[in-house]
Amino acid sequence: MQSTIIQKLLGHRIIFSILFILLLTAPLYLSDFRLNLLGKFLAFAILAIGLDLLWGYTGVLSLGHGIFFGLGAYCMAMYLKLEANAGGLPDFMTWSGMSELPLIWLPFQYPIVAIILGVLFPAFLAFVLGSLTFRNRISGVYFTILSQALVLVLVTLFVGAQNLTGGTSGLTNFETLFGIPMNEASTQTMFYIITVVVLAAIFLGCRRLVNGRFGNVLIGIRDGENRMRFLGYNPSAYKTFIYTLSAAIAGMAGMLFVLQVGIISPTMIGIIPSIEMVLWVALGGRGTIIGPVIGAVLVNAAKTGFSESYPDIWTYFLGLLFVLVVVFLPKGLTGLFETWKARRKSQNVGKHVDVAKSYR
Amino acid sequence: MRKPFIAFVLLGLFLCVLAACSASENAANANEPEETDNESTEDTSTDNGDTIKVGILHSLSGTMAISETSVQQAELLAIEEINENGGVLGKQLEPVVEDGASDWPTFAEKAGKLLEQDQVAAIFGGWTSASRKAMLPVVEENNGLLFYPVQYEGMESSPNIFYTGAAPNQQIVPAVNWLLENKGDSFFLLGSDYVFPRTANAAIKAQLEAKGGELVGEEYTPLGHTDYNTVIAKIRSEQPEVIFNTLNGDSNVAFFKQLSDAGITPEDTTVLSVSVAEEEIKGIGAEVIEGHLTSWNYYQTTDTSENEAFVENYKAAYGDDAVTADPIEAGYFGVHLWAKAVEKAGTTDVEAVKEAAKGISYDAPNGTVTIDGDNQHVYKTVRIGEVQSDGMIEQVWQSEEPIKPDPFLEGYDWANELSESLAE
Amino acid sequence: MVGSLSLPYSRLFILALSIVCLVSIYYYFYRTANGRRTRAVMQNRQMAECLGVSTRKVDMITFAIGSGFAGVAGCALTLLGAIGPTIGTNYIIDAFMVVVVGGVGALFGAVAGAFGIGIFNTVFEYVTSASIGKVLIFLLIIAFLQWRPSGLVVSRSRSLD
Amino acid sequence: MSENMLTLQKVTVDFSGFKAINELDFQVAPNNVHFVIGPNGAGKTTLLDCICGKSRATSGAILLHGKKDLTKRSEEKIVHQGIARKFQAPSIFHKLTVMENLEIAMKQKKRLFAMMKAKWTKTEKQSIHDMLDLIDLIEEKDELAGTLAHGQKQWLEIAMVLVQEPDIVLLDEPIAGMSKKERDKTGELITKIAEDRAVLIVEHDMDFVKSYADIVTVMHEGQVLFEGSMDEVQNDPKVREVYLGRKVEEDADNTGA
Repeated sequence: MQSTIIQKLLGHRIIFSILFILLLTAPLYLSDFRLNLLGKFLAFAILAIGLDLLWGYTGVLSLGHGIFFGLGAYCMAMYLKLEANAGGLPDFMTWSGMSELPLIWLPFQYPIVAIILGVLFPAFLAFVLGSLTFRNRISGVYFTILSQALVLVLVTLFVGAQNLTGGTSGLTNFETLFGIPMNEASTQTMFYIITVVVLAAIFLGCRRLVNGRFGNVLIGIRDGENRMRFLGYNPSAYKTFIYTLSAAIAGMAGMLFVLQVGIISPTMIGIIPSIEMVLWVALGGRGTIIGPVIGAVLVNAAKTGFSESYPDIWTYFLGLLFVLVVVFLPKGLTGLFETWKARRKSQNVGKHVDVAKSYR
Repeated sequence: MRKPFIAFVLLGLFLCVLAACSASENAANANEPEETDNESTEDTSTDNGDTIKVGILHSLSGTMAISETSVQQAELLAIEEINENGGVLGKQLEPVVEDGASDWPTFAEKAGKLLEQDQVAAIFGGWTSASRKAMLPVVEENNGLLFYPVQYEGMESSPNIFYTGAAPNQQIVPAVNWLLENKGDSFFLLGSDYVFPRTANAAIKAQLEAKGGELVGEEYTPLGHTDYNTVIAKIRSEQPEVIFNTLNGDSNVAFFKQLSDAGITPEDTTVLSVSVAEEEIKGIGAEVIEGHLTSWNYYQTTDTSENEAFVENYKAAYGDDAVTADPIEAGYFGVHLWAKAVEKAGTTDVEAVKEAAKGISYDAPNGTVTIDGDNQHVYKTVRIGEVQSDGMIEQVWQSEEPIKPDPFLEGYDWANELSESLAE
Repeated sequence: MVGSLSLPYSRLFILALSIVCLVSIYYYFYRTANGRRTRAVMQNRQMAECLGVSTRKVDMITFAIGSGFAGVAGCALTLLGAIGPTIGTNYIIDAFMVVVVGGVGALFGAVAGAFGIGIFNTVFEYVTSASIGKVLIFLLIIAFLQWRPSGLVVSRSRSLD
Repeated sequence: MSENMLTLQKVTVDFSGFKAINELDFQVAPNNVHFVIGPNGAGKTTLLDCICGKSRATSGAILLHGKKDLTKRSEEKIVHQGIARKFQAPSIFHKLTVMENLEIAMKQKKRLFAMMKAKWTKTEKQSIHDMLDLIDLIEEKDELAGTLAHGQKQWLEIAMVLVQEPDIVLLDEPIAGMSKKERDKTGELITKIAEDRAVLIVEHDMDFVKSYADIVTVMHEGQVLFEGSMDEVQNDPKVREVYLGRKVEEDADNTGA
């Protein structure tokens, strides 16, 4: 029994290592353009892991993760924009009649500060919203709606405060990071490698977190929040923590997104992208860590693939795909794997019982 | 047993997608002569074979699809016309259509795909300023060409973009002057909350101040906003003579309906819109917007022989209900301008085409358009029009000659502050 | 037109339409057998099932009615503004917010919530701008939920989850 | 140690006008199996609810060891004070294995960061193992709890209550839906539990109460009607009138329907 567990772990480890190496060596066999796309998908995958931690494990459905993704992305983009303008005012500020750099932009002159804020800022917002709502036991559909309203409000604010955020156009036209030209193939490859490494780190970190006792507590909260209270847990604290963590992860994903795509705008963080993010997780299979990664990469690859092949009607294909998966694979793609595993196990158990009976 | 089966079909589907992706990948790689590091090899591939690839990049899905699809149609029509007349440099044009999906990062991604993977000779596309700004770094970095067909706020001049829509001095500035002379001098500015209205209004305010107009109110509503009661209440209390409307898209429908419901007629307060053309009027309903004004370079009723042919061809291709409008026309003649420049240059090489395009003219449906070599905008005639009950717009005034484009408003004293702060 | 208050006929019609809808939905929920079944399913699905209520049927009917009323609301909207394929997204959040404020499963709550949000929205919008107005409304709702986490009208139950 | 572990003083629970418990005075003594019986709607479950914090007392005080008032504390704080509750319907975690159910239930630091660092200790493993032995679920320890039989689920939940090592155990109808054999076993389990803690049980099954009760409280309309041994309860005229009288009526209703 013990040896099979070790084998299983080893098996997983080998599969993941192979995947990791495959991803890491992608620059060798993908064109720059495709590599860039893959890098973007992987950034989405990072976000999806965080979202699944929240939804799949803790049972809190957030339809507002676009905002955390966006905050991270904007933090990074603000620094990049300032560096591109070499200390001058970004162009949109001058149109909007600003004469000097607004206070809120000042910290973003320093890349390290920008990167740290890109994680802390979304985390802080999530912490505030989370503690205000979870402490009062606002949960389920109420929380989901609030999270979506948060998106609406912040996007409106981002669009409205054009002099600070660039409005609907968002922030784009970056040149350098730490003085290194961003658009060169070598820099982009580096960003890609960083994305893969961050993805791997977050993947392993989250796996570790959910595979232990802590993960069981999360599942307990998901399946019976009140029951957990009577076991002596404070689900609000756990939920707030996971919400904050997943917002921080989303922020990180946002930063990696901006580095590789070179633009962030409100369309990327609004209601529809936020719902799409949930779809990645649902499609990949929630309640696993690998599921959201698969979901995010596959959905986005399908989106790109369909829209390149059939620019006029690709949305129908994508919609059909979603419907098919929801109807036939309610547990997502990893659910398929689990059904298969369960069937195999039940067969094994069947044999086992037979043997036991024959001894009696 | 059924479910797993269907699941596997699904999986197969997914694998097909992946295969398709990698197949097109391989094909693209095969097209590339060598690694793309070598700049000089890059452009030659577009001249290879019997066709020249051009990219068409508009939103075919999402909120902008309604507007952008017709521009795409006009561009395809122009390509068809060129191909029927023997193509460019003896080669047929092959349009590569991509969907920007009303999402600006997608515009950047697809522009990259068109330039890097399909190696198109030029891209025709975009509608919103945001989409143009998203594509700008991509076309500059890949040294591509973008033809952008919509009127915009100015304050931009990329060496890799040709702007075939109106610059602010070819639409907004003359409209304000005309309104001051003919309709009154108290202005209410109403716009959607994004870059075009805000920038346009900044210029209008400077202009009003210089010309003795009076600003009685300024309101911005979020894109897609549909409840204008509070705004109309403000309008009612301020009693402006003119509302300068820079609302975009659906908001116009709500605004004009509610304005007419509130009993405010064009006689009381005239609304001049700069983002409402024939297509939008169809959606708003001519009865509620009848009598209000618009400012554009082109109307379907514009009286030129080129336009007669254009409207006829457009309707023949896309049905009798189809209407033409300014951005549609700008997209259409953009393709022709590019083709003319390529013929003149004798190659699709970007630098050569840009050089050849300087000062080039084309008899477009709105009259003769000429590319200004300095800023790659075009000389265009300005027209103020009044909406008729049949949804058409009848011209009430036009500039004597095509106006020189001035995206930074450098030729206007009152705009000095604006353009200077940008020059820094 | 009364003073500075103007009520176009289209708005009056919508007002009347919503009152009719409200009355009929009240009648359905509280005065008919089907409505009683629906409320039973809402309060205790399993128990209702045990008592012979076909929950599937109730689900179907309720969903149908809900969709129908959404359709009526859509018709009313044509009198006010633009109709396009994406029209739903503009209203979905507001609609959800009304339910959150009013309390799930409470007719009176929904009406009160709608009025509250509508009035505050208009006031905020008039005083500030449309964008800031939305932000203020959101903050107000968050604050409100601190005071009443389950909305205006709470339906109590003794079940654990 | 004759002092009561838990004292309720004039506790009222008001559900918007309906007083489920009305000025109730009630005590739980240590090392006792204390049954609460009474007709439906007497407030038995509400009594357990307001002790463990699920329902809030509108007025009155609930004192632990004569001093700490529980009425204002959150549910998890009450648990930390040593009060554990088993609910009427088994509410175990179906997606976790038997082992994992006990793992998250057992006494440990349950705060966020402590939990993140938590690792199995030898004593923990041993006590969980003992508990599995006690409830006879050793074989099933790696099965998902959702796959257990009803009786096993009940035991698992009792076990989850016990691994918290509480001073007071609240059980709500622990033998509902069990077979005769399972009932006997549960009874033994309860006797064993009560060796070093107080057990408060709400139960309808009179035979079961008779077999295992140290003390029985009869509730009626939110108040204590009578308290004493089962024999005394059975012979009390007030109880007979309220309880059996009601019962006769109910029987009549049943035959009528």
